[in-house]
Order: sequence, then C-alpha cells, then structure tokens
Amino acid sequence: MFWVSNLPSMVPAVSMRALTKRFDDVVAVDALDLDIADGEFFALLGPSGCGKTTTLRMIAGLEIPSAGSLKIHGDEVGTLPPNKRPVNTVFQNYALFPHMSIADNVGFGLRMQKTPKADVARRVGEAIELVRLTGMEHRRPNQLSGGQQQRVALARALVNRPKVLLLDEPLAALDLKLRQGMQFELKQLQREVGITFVFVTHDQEEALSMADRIGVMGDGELLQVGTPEEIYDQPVNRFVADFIGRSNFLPGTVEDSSTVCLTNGTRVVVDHAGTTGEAIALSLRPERVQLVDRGAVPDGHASLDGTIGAVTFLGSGVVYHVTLDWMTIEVRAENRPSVARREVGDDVSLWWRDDAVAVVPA
Amino acid sequence: MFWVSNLPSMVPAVSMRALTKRFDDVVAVDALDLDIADGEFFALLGPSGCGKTTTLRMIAGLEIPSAGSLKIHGDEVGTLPPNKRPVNTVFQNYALFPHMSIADNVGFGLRMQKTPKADVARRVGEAIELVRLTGMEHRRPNQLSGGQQQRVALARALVNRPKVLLLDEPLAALDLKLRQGMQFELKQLQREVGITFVFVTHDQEEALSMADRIGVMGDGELLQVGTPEEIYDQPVNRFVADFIGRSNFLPGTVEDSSTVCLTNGTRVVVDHAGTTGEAIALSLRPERVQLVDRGAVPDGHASLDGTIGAVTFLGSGVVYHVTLDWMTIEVRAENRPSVARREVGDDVSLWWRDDAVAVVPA
Amino acid sequence: ACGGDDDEPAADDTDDAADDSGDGDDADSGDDADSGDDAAEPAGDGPDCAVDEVDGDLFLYNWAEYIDPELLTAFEEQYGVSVTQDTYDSNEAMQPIISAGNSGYDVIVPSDYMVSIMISNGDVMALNKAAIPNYSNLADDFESGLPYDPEGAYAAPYQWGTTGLGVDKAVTGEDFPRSWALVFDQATADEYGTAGSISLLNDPRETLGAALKYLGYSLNSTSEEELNEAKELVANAPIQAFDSDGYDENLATGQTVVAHGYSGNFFVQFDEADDPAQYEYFVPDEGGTRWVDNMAVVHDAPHPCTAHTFINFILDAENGAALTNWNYYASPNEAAEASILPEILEDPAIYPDDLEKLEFISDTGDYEINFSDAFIEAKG
Amino acid sequence: MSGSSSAQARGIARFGLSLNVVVVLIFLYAPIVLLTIYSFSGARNPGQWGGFTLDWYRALGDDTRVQDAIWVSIKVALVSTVVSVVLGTMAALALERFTFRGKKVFDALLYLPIIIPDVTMAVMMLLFFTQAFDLLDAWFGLRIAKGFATIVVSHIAFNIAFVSVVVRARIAGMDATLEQAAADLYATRWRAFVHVTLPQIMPGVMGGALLALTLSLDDVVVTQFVAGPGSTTLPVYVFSLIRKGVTPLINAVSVVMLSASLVLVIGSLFAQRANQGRRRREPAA
Amino acid sequence: MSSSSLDPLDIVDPDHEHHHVGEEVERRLRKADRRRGLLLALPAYLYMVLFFAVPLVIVLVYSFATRTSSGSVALSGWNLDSYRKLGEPIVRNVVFRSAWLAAITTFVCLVIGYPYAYYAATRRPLVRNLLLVAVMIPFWTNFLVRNYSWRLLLSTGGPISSATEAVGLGETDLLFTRTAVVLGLTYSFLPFMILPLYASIERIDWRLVEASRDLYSNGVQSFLKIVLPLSLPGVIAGSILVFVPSLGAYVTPEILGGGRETMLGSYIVTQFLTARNWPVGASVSFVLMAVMLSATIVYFRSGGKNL
Ligand SMILES: Nc1ncnc2c1ncn2[C@@H]1O[C@H](COP(=O)(O)OP(=O)(O)OP(=O)(O)O)[C@@H](O)[C@H]1O
Ligand SMILES: Nc1ncnc2c1ncn2[C@@H]1O[C@H](COP(=O)(O)OP(=O)(O)OP(=O)(O)O)[C@@H](O)[C@H]1O
Ligand SMILES: NCCCCNCCCN
Ligand SMILES: [Mg+2]
Ligand SMILES: [Mg+2]
Repeated sequence: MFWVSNLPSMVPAVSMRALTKRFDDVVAVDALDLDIADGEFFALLGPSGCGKTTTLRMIAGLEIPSAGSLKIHGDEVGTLPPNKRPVNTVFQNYALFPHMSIADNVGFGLRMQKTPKADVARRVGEAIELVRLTGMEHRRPNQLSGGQQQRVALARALVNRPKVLLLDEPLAALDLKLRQGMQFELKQLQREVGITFVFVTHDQEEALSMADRIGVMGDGELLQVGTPEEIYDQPVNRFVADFIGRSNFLPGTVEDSSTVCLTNGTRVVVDHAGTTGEAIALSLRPERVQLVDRGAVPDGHASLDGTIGAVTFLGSGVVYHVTLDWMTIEVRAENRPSVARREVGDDVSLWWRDDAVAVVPA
Repeated sequence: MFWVSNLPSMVPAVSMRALTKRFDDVVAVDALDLDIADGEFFALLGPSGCGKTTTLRMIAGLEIPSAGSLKIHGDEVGTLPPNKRPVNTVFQNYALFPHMSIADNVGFGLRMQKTPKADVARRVGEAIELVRLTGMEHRRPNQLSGGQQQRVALARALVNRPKVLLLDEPLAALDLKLRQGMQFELKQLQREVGITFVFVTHDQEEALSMADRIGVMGDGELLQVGTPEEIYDQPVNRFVADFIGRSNFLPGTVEDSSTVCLTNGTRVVVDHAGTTGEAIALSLRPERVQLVDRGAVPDGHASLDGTIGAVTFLGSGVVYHVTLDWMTIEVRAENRPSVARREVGDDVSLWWRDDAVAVVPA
Repeated sequence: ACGGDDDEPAADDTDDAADDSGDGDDADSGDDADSGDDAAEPAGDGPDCAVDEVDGDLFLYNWAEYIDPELLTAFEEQYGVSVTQDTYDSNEAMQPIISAGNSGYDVIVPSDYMVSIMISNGDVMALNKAAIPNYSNLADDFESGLPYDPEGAYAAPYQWGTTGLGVDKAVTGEDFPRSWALVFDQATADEYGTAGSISLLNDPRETLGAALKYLGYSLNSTSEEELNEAKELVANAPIQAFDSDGYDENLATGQTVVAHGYSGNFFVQFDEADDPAQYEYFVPDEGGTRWVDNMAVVHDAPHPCTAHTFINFILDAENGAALTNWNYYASPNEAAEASILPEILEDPAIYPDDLEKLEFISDTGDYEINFSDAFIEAKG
Repeated sequence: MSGSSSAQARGIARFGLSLNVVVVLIFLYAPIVLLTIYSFSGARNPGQWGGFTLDWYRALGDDTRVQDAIWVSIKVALVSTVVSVVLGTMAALALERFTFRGKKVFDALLYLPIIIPDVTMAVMMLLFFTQAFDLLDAWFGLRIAKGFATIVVSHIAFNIAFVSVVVRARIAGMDATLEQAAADLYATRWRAFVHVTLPQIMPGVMGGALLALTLSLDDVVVTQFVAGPGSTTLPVYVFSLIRKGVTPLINAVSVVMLSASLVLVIGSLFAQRANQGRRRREPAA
Repeated sequence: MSSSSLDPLDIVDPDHEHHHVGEEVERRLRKADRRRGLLLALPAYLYMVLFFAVPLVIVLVYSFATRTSSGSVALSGWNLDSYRKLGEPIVRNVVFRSAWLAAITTFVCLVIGYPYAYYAATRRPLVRNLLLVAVMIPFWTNFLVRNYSWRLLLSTGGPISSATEAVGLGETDLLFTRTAVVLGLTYSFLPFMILPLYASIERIDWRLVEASRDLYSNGVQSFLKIVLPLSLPGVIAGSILVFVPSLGAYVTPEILGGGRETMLGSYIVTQFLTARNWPVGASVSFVLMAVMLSATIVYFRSGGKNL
C-alpha cells in the first residue's frame, strides 16, 4: 500500500459545531453539530436540497460558513481556501479535466503541491493501478466509460493522501448494475486505505450497505446520526423512517407505556410507547409484517384483517398492497418457492412481532 | 376518463419481424421478432448500448429500419414519418419545449393535428388533471421539479390518445425516492387508460415491478421474452440471470437428466439438467439460498459448507458473502427480528430447494 | 501665358496616352469595347447635341463640397431636369467605378493626370464643342494647350489650384524660407521648429514630386536615379505623418506646424481660425504642383446632351464666378473674373503670380508602379 | 448563475477584473463622449470648441443630402439584414443538421466573406455587376443600373456569412431531441421548425441580425464601388467628405443614430426583463 | 422567414406507398434527407456562388493578367508576374510589418478582452447582457467619426495629452505613432474578440475550477491550468476575427498612424487604386485569403464553432 494508514486517534477527522450556511434568505445548513471519527466511512443522506452538498462544500473549503466552527483533525479551517486543506473531493459528475490525459488528471494535485517529478510519476502509477486502470493513462476522460471515469476521479483524489475524502454522490450517474459493482469496490478501497470518507448520497440502500455511520439530513438540519441498523430499526421520526427504506405508518394513541391503540381500535403491545394520550404512529417495515391466511395469526399478537389489493413482483421479493378498511399496508415477502404467492383479492391477516415496530411522533 | 379504452383485439399493438437497424458497420438491432399485445405494459431491458433506444425510435418513426417489417395495429409503418404514426414518446430527458408553458407543451400535439381550440383546451385540462398538475398550466418547464417535468412529458404524450405510448427511461433522471413513487403512478395510469406502454429501462427492479412482460436485450438481440416471474425464475442463460437480479452461478456438469455434478464434486438434483456431459451452471438466487449453522441442513438436500466472509446490511435484508473453498456465494436474508444475524467468520452450511435453481449454459 | 509652355515630358505623355488608347480598348474587359471605341474616335465629334439640349436628368459625380448646391438648383430650374450629385474623395476611387462601365453618371470631375488616364482608357467621351459655346469663356491657356488634353477635346477645366505648404507662423516666425527645405532638410526643419511636426500628402506623385522639385528635377521625372534620390529624401525627412485627409485641421489644431496640401483646403481652414494671419500658404520657391480639375462626360453617360448643357452652364461667366466665390479655388473661367470677389482674385495664394515654377502631374504609364513602390518604401 | 463562489475571483483578482471592465468601458466610450460633445460645438472644425450650439442638429434637419443618405443606409441595412438572416439561418441549419453534396465547399465559401479584404470584395463586385449588366444587355436587351439593389445584393453576400457563423454556434448547442419530440407530436417538419427550432435558435438569429445590421450600416468601400447614382449611403457620403473636412454635422448624425439604436436596444432589454419578471411572478402553487 | 423556402421539405416526405422496409428504402430516404439538406442550403448556396464565388473568380482571373501602361488590365498574355511580385522585399516588408501590428493588436485585444469577457460571463444574466450590449453600442456610430474622435483624443493638446500633463507625466504625443495604430485597431475589433471569448468562457463547467482548487491550485493556477485551456476555442476564434481584419485595415492606420506604416490592407488598396495594378492587388488578396482560409478551416473543422 502506498500510503501510511492514519493512526487511530481521539481527535475527530471532522468536527462541526453550530455550522451554518445561509444563501441570502435560504438557510442551506442550519447549525450542524457533528463529529466524524478518523477512518470512518460516514454517509450523509437526505432528500434533494436538504443541504448535503453545501455541508460537503464547506468541509472542502468551496463554501465559506456563515457561522459556527469547522475543524479538520483539530485545526479550525473555517476560512482556509480549498487548496490549503488536507481534504479532497470526488465530485458528483467527476469534474475530470477534459483537456488532460488520465495520468495528468491524477497527477494534478501532486504537481500543484510541487511534488518532485519522479514521485509524481510513481504515485500516479500506483493510484492508477489501485483503481485498476493501468494501460489507460494516456486516454482522455471522454474516452472512458462512466465507471472508469468514476475510478479516475477516485484516484485523482486518493493520490494526494488526504486526511478526509469527500464524495458527493459519486455513483449517481452510473447505471444500477455498475453502481452496485462500484459500491462494493469503494467500500473495499476505503478499508484498504483507511482514509476517512464522507459520502453524500440520496440512495438509502447505498448508504445502508456502505457506511459505518449515517447522518440523515432534512431541511438543513441533522435529524439522526447512527449506524445503519440504528437508523433503520430505530428511526427517530416518521421522516427518517420513511426516507430510509419503506415503512407503513399506523396512526394511534399511546394508552400506556407499552400499549398503543391504533385508529381502528386495535391494541398493540410495543416496547416504549411514550407519554400516555400522545398521538403517535407505529412505523412498521414491509418485510417485518407477516402475511397469513385470514385468521391464522398466532395467539398473543395484534392482527389486522385485509384484502390483497395489488401485487408487485420485485425479483428477490414480492410486495403485497394489503387493503384494510382504514389504510393500505405494504407487505414484502421473499420470493422463494417455499413461500406461497397470494393473488389480488385474497383475504389475509397481518401480524408482527412486538419488537418489529418503532414508535414515532405522529 | 377522457379516452376510449382500446377494445381487446387479437391484432398485436406492435409487431416486429426480423426488424433490423444497422448504423454503418454497427448492427444496433439485429432481426428482432416481437409482438406486443394491445393494452400490454411491455418493458425492454438490457445493458447500455444493447439497442433499446434504437428499437423504440424505429417504432416512433425517428429511425428508419434497415430491414424487416414493423406493424402498428396491423398496419405496416416502416417508413411512415413520426408525425403520421398513432404513437407518442416520453423522452428520457423529457424534451419539454422550454419556451412554452406547461399547457402549451401538453396541447402541442393536438394543435399540430388541428384539433378545434375548445377541444384542445378541454383535453389539455383533463390531461393536466390526470397527472395532478392542475394550477401549474402557466409555468415554464424550468420552473418545475424533475418529477413534475416527468409528469408533463407524460401528459403531453397521453393527451393525444396514442395507440402505443413509448417511454425511454422516463424515470432515469429522478432520484430513488421519487422514482419509486412515479413507478407506482405510471403503472396505475397505464391501467386506467389501457394504452399499450412500451417502456425502456436498464433498471431491472423497475422492469420487474411494472411490466406485464419483459423483453431482455443484449447486443441488439432479444434474448428472452416473458413475464417478470418467468424471466426471474427461469432465465434462459447466464446473461439474463445475472442481468435480472443478482445470481450465484455454480459451475458443473450434467450427470443425467436430473443430476448435476458441481465442480467441487457435490451432486445436486435439479428439474431439467440437460444433455449428459454438458458443462452447465446452476443459477441460484441469493434469497433462495438457506443459511444454517454448519451441518444443520435438512436431509435429502445437497449442501455446501463455508464461512461468512462479509456482511452487507441493506435495510430490508442482509447479504452474506459466504466463502467456500472454490467460490463465493451471496446469500440474502430478510432483516427480521426473528432471523438471527450472522457475523463474519461464522461457519455455516448452505442448502436450497431443488426447484430453487435454474440450469443455464455454462 | 504659362500653361501652354509646359515641360516636355508632359507633352510626350499625352502622345503616349493617345497611342495607348488602342491597347486600352483591348484591355477593357470585352463589353466595354463599344464605348471605348466611341471615346477613341478623333476628338471633335462628340454626341450630336444642340446647345442647351437636355436628354434627361443629370447625374453628377463630383468631389465633396465642390459646388454650391444653389448652383445645382439653378441648373435644375433653368433646364427643367433634376440633378443627382454623388461625391467622392479621390480620383483613384472614382476612376475604376467609371471605367468599369454602367456607372450611371453623366459628368465627372477628374484631375489633370486622371483625365489623361481616362482618355487613354476610353473612360470619357469626346466633347461636342459645338454644344458648349461657353468653352470660349475659358482663359486661353485653359482653352487649349493643357498637357493632358491639349485640344480640350475631352475635358473642360472646372477649377484649378496648387499644392504647396501651409505653415503655422506662431512656431516658425514670419521669417522662414519659403522652401521645401522646411520639410526635407533636417537643419532647416530644426531651425524653424518644424522637425517632427510635418505632414505630407499621402500620395506618391504629390510627395515624391515635391521631393523631386526640391532636388531640382521635374516631378514627372522617369529617371530611376532621380526617383531613388527623392525616395531617400522622403524616407529621411523629419516627418510626422502622411496625411491627405486632415492635414488642414491638424495644422489648425497645432498637431503639425507644416502641412503639405491643396490650396483651397487651407484657405477654408485659415478662415475659421481665431487669427487667420497666424497661418500662411505658399508654393515653395523650388516649385510645386499645379492641378486642374475638369468636367468630363462619362463614356457611357446615359444623358450626354444634358451633360454638355451642364458643362456649358458651369462655364457661364456668372456661374463660374459663383463657383469660385463658394469654394475658394481659382477659376479657369476668364469671363467670370469680373464677378469673382476681389479678395479672392487678389490673393496670390489662390491666384499665384509666378506660374513658371508650377508643373502638372502627368500619367507616366508603367512607371506609375515605380512611384507607388518607391513611396511605400519611403514611408517605411 | 454560472460562476460559483470559488470560480468568482477574490481579492486582488476581483479588483483587477472590475478595474479592467471600467478601463475597457472608458476606452470604448471616450471617443463616443467626445464626438457627442463636439456635435454641440460652434466651430466648423471638429477639433475646436466653438461654443455650445444646436446649429448642427438644425443643419441636419435642413440637409436633405444627409437625410437621403441616412434613409438609404437604413433601407439597405434593413433589407440586407432580413434577407441575410433568412438565408444565413437556412444555411446554418443545413450545415449543422444535414449532410449533402458540396457541403464542404459551401462551408468554405461561407468563411470567405469574413476574411476577404474589403477593397478586394469591392473591386470584384464592381467588375461582376458591370460585366453581368453588359451580358444581360447583350443577351436580353435588359438595361440595369447599379444602385440600391446592387448595394443590397453585395451586403447580403457578406452578411450571410456572419449570420450563419453566429446561428451555427447556437444550433450546435441546441438539444436535437426537441425537434424529434415535435415530430413525434404530429408536427410536420415545417411546423416543427416554426414552433420549436426557431424559438430555440432565436437568440442566435437575433445576434446574427445585430451583427449584420452593424456591418451593413458601417460598410464604406464595398458600397462605394457598387452604389449607383443617388444611392449613396451615409458612410460613403461621410467618407467622401474626408478631404474637405468632416464637420460636426456628422457628429450630430452619429449622435442621433446612436440615440435611436440605444433606445431600441435598451428598450428591448427591459422588455425582455419585464417579460421574465412576469413569468417569475406567476402563481407558484 | 419565408415559408415557401422550406415548404418543399414536406413534399419529399415518404408517401404511404413506401411501406416495405429495407436497405434500399433506407438509402432512398437518406438520399431524400440529403436532398432536403441541399434544398435548405440551396438559396444561400446559389446566392454565394452567384454573388460571391463568381465575382471572386473574375478577380482570380485578373490576378494572372497584365497591367497595361494606362493602368487597366490586359486580359491576355497570362502570367504569374503578380505572384512573383509577392516575393519582392517591398511586399515582404509590408507583410511582416502588418503581421506584426496585427499580432500586437490581437494580443492587446486578448489581454483586455479576456478579463472583460470573463467578468461578463460570471455575472448574472441582466448584467451580462448589459456588458455585452455595451461593447456593441459604440459601433452604432459612424466608423470614420469614431476614428476622427480618436484623432482628437490623441492629438497634441488633446484630452489625453492634457490629462497626462495635468498629472505631471508631461505631454503624450500619441497621434501618428504605431501606438495610435494599435490603439485604433484594438478599438475597431475589440468586440470581435470579446464576443467569442464570452461564448466559450460562459460555457465552462465551473465545477472543474472547483475541482482544481480542491486539488491544491491557487486562483492563478486554476486559471492557467483549467479556465484558459478550456476557453482556447474562444481565444482562437477571437484571434482570427481580430487578426484577419487588422491585416486588412487601411483607414485606421492612415487616420491615426499618419500613413507611415503601410499595412497589407493599405498595400492592397494602393495596388487597386493608386497604382492601378489590379493583378497585384488581386494576387495579394488571394494569397492572404488562402492562408487565412486554411487556418480558419483547420480551426473551425477541428470543433470550434464560436462567435
Ligand atoms: N449558491 C447558492 N445560492 C443560493 N442558494 C443555494 C446555493 N447553493 C445551494 N443553495 C440552496 O441551499 C439548499 C441546499 O442545497 P444543497 O445543494 O446543499 O442540497 P443537496 O442536499 O446537496 O441537494 P441535492 O440532493 O439536490 O444535491 C437548497 O435550497 C439550495 O437551493
Ligand atoms: N445514430 C447512430 N449512429 C451510429 N451508431 C449508433 C447510432 N445510434 C445508436 N448507435 C449504436 O447502436 C447501438 C445501440 O444503441 P442504443 O442507443 O439503441 O442503445 P441503448 O440500449 O438505448 O443504450 P442506453 O441504455 O445506453 O441508452 C450502440 O452501439 C450505439 O453506439
Ligand atoms: N472582411 C471584409 C468583409 C466585408 C464586410 N465589410 C464590412 C465592413 C465594415 N466596416
Ligand atoms: Mg447535492
Ligand atoms: Mg437508450
């Protein structure tokens, strides 16, 4: 490996305190507090316009914060120009220099840092090898496929051995099949080089499968930070639950600390219901709902009766839209020969394990 | 509903015979034979450059076939210019007219057909209502979000009540969340209006969840046509199996009509193995592999022993990369509290039901 | 008394020109041949026009600001035709337009050397003198014996003048040599403060001609050595600019101290100055150029009779006087002198006493190229 | 907005850029300001200040020769602009959107008017017209004279080239699928052109028209050679004055034409802006 | 836009009869498309052939003819004399001098035009349009008057001279100098530099600049390594559009330069008018055009389409 792995340290790689960015009257990023640990693969996730790119650009130095503090490895960098930060970026559209060869693209940062010529050549060669593009050094970016361009962008950033690598939707322009391949590679690479990755995406599955921790943003604010499992299984609110994966929201009222009364009157036992009388919703993931013949619900579980309204085949699974009197619930079943397929119109019952739901504010 | 539903008929909506398109020395579409039924939602799927767009463009009349026959509702249309075909297209980038209001965009086709003014106004209003954009008639395309633009493009095509609607990756530019929403809407809409949809995508899950039938293309040729389930469960070859969903390919040799001997010597019972002695591969979907503690395989099933090499959390599921001596197998498990999570390094055994595999040429 | 006794070379040239006229026809792109033939006819029988006959409106192609518009109005009223005048800024721009044919003009006003070029090219038509009785109003030396058209067969003199130097006496003082040395001699130029503040005409014949004159040669010299000498002189003179367009203004604004140019322009300019006495125009003692602008009828004039009538009209005594009283150039029209303002008539700068030292520029044929090349080289 | 925060120059560079803009604007307008001032000068010599006067504007009102020349100029400019915009736009479309025999020759032919020296073009047009007229006379007995038409024809000959270069740049940047979308929506080629292509390339067409207008209004040499009696344009008239002295009358003419075009240009800019503003204010449900 | 000029396109649309598909039909349709292209080009094509190419051929023929002693052209005895003349020192001097002056002019236009175009291209749309129109407006006045105005500005005792004197720099005697010529040419052709530059700078993807900043370039390096190379098409287009007419200029060098620097344009005018030597005027023009056309075609065909 051609870089020295960062030694584990207690100082966060990136540390933001009340970091804020205003554009005229728009608050793009609103008082963010966040520490990203050294060597971590951190994903920023959120809908379009929520401030992900702006956050990344502040870390990169491409945008000056309006307020707050921003430290990289302990040093305040708030107004340092981008060329003076130990940070590199992989841009969404790659931003490869169209008038330079692949080798020149990759070596650009080193040359700008006045690295000795021989070193540049060697390190460029190593970086190009790392992303498996050896032999293409002399091509121009427009002579490469999307996936190859993506790798050049990666090599161009990594070759500088940044303390933090920022990636703004690096895979968004690739088609699904290629994207899946690159996700895997990127994750591998991050493990190998041990550099802190801050990764922006709006594809939840991408974030879930790649990140050590995820920060979910909405409207300039950080809504939840946690491991993929925490975020998926214990979303703090409806927005997070819905944005990360699909979810059914069953409205109800808290009866006591472990019981919720759904709108249709069904009583449901949950782990932590909240304050009595509070209007809440149960977040229930489609794959956690059990679909059985009408009435075949095991004892001791709340159950809902309904009819199959629509069936969507997804390949690895099937989604049933089950119509209840008062709402429609999505149920995901594995596509296995052992699992019986239901038809539209079938009468069914739904049930779930008590620990399968999360209570979120209504 | 403002259009007359097409009466069911035996005449296919689109019928291609040996339809071929050559660009100089590139054969973009190679002797396609395909009938698309009236009212069907047909998806064309395949990797980049396989000829999907070219096929669609021939149907639309934007490309003249080099050879073969192309009929729409029984009429040969091979060289008819696009403006004389009862077909409309939703372009990938929408191709909305930037200098016209939404209403003018939607009414364009009707005006070109010299529809009386009052009719134009009424039908444009209905179409805009159909795609839920009422109130935005007077905006310009650049004042709409991606999803809204997509709906305008749809309305602009549908308002003409075409016999066939062509959609070239209409959702590719939308972000995942929005795309999922639009998939559902589009499918609904197609059911409502009963128009034949020919839909191009390279997103398999999109094709699987939306289409009545799917045609998988590769290199200008049609490799397989069938319902989503047929394509997913009985792929005709490795390419189709891999392209539609993920799959593990276990190499082996046919021993007799119902037995395959895998490379590692394991004997596996299958439904239709093929010719004795033939080198084949077993296509085994990750979600059909059962992951159990080492040795806990039910009797009567072939089993493979391995170790968990990597775990990828996907939200609704978890993918285990199981390392065997001779290959790695992906296994997908549901993410449910009832299913125990495995850790990297766990020793496990794999098994599957006999009908879970498909035999494909090696 | 002076014009007829012109130098030999000029006379020779006229002969050359006459000889060349045949070539000129061949040379003319085929279709001009007919009109060329007309022009090549022996002088004297122009178009069959009666005195005061008009055969249509008049189309006049003239130098800018060269005629009192009221004179044109008078012609229109007198003969019931309308006059369309377009203007040009140089003989050289006018000639190809006329020469090409189909120009649509009836009367043009070429300068002396251009008249001979145009005669040999067949660009102008022989005059029917019978239709121009006022031709006899011309002074004797203008009526005949002009080197470029000795018989007066093609052209009727319009105005004449000289080329010389205008000087800003505020710089030079009153007491400076009236000599080309002011321009060509470094020491003299330094002495009178003209060095680096001189403008010469941007015209090979005029400027090299001035140098030739200073050197004591004819300005129509076709000697290579003499031309070379003149070229060197111009090349080494302390000149600020070669300027045919704004030399008078530049003198008046102090940009230059000495300017080479045409007499009439200076007078108009000096008149405008706060103190006209600050400036002086003179023809240097070594001699200078005398020029005559002439009216001629275009070879394919659509209205030759109106053209003759117009020439006759201008040659009228009163009209000729009006012309000079308006544009401050000397009139060749002797009969007009009675009505010319005395201050014009008595101004030696306009009507020089000593015509001996003046020379006409004549066309040198192939040698023109040497002049133009030499001038380009001299300019650097 | 094309410049992002870090693309926008900061500090000294920013100051230098702004300073350069100011310097360029002063450079461009200093002569214009001066000629405007002198249009109010009482002196006949444009270099001397002769006290404030409106005489030259009054003289302009009386001077039919100048007025005629202005009208000829304007008519020539308008006609040649309209024709060259039509022909140049068609040529641009053909070159950008089609292949056809002789395309390369056409392409090269369209660059020639941009690089030919003015006099050469003047001489060649003069020779061409006179010889063509002689031929027409000899063959058909047609007698044609140079004049307004020959000026227009010559101006079109150079303007087509300038228009097509500008329009081509615009077409090259245009999304071709828009035309396909129009065809798909039952538009014939012609209607697709009118309703979709033309509005899209309009900025290029307008730019080309502006350039053609400027070139035509400013041309001297070609015009002088191909003009006929009575069809003098303003620049040719002004040029012929060059030896006798250009009076402030011509400054006054310049000021009048400048003001007129300024009103037109600024008017259209604001109309455009008001238009955009209205669009922006439309209901955003 | 005249409708008749485009209508024929629809007439050649394939009819309903041509329903059988195949290479033959494809070829025929492609041919129809080519015909359509030709039809579209035809009005301008014919126009340019009749009213430009034919006249040009006439002068081309003249360039092989001989000047008669009266200065007309003898259309006989064809020869290459006028082309031989181009090799003489006098012509070479003129060519070198004008190329040098045109190059300086081009350089000055580039140096002041580039930042202007850059500034304009990075403003919001209204400011952008105003800055571009501001470049065009002076050209709505008469070109001779503009040149005279410069003459006044530069003259001894004129505004510039007075200004420099007032600030203690002494009088500046710029009129009738080489500087004045360059100044005047720069003034005349600056818009032709700014417009294509603006077009190509405006098209630059600014994210590339950010990427370079991210890769440790300072502002100057980003400009030199990214912006400048990417705007090269505009630089070249602008340079052609300034260089070519500067070479051919003749009024400005005479009015502002005091006629002391014979430029190629003046030389050609002199040949056609003063010397009445049309064969040489024509041959110089043709060689100039041939050189420029090759340069232009090489550039424009290699992908740049700017103005
Ligand atoms: N330069 C700018 N000027 C004004 N507003 C801006 C600017 N850049 C971003 N914004 C606004 O700030 C908000 C956050 O934008 P940002 O680009 O960070 O969102 P994002 O989360 O990256 O979205 P996406 O997923 O669409 O890329 C948006 O409302 C956006 O319109
Ligand atoms: N106009 C053309 N000229 C030459 N080749 C072409 C043309 N259009 C398409 N091709 C070639 O034909 C093949 C099929 O292209 P097509 O656009 O139909 O693919 P596609 O399946 O739509 O791909 P994608 O998913 O990338 O859109 C490709 O190899 C492409 O390069
Ligand atoms: N390069 C010569 C093109 C002819 C156009 N002449 C326009 C002159 C504007 N001053
Ligand atoms: Mg973003
Ligand atoms: Mg495609």
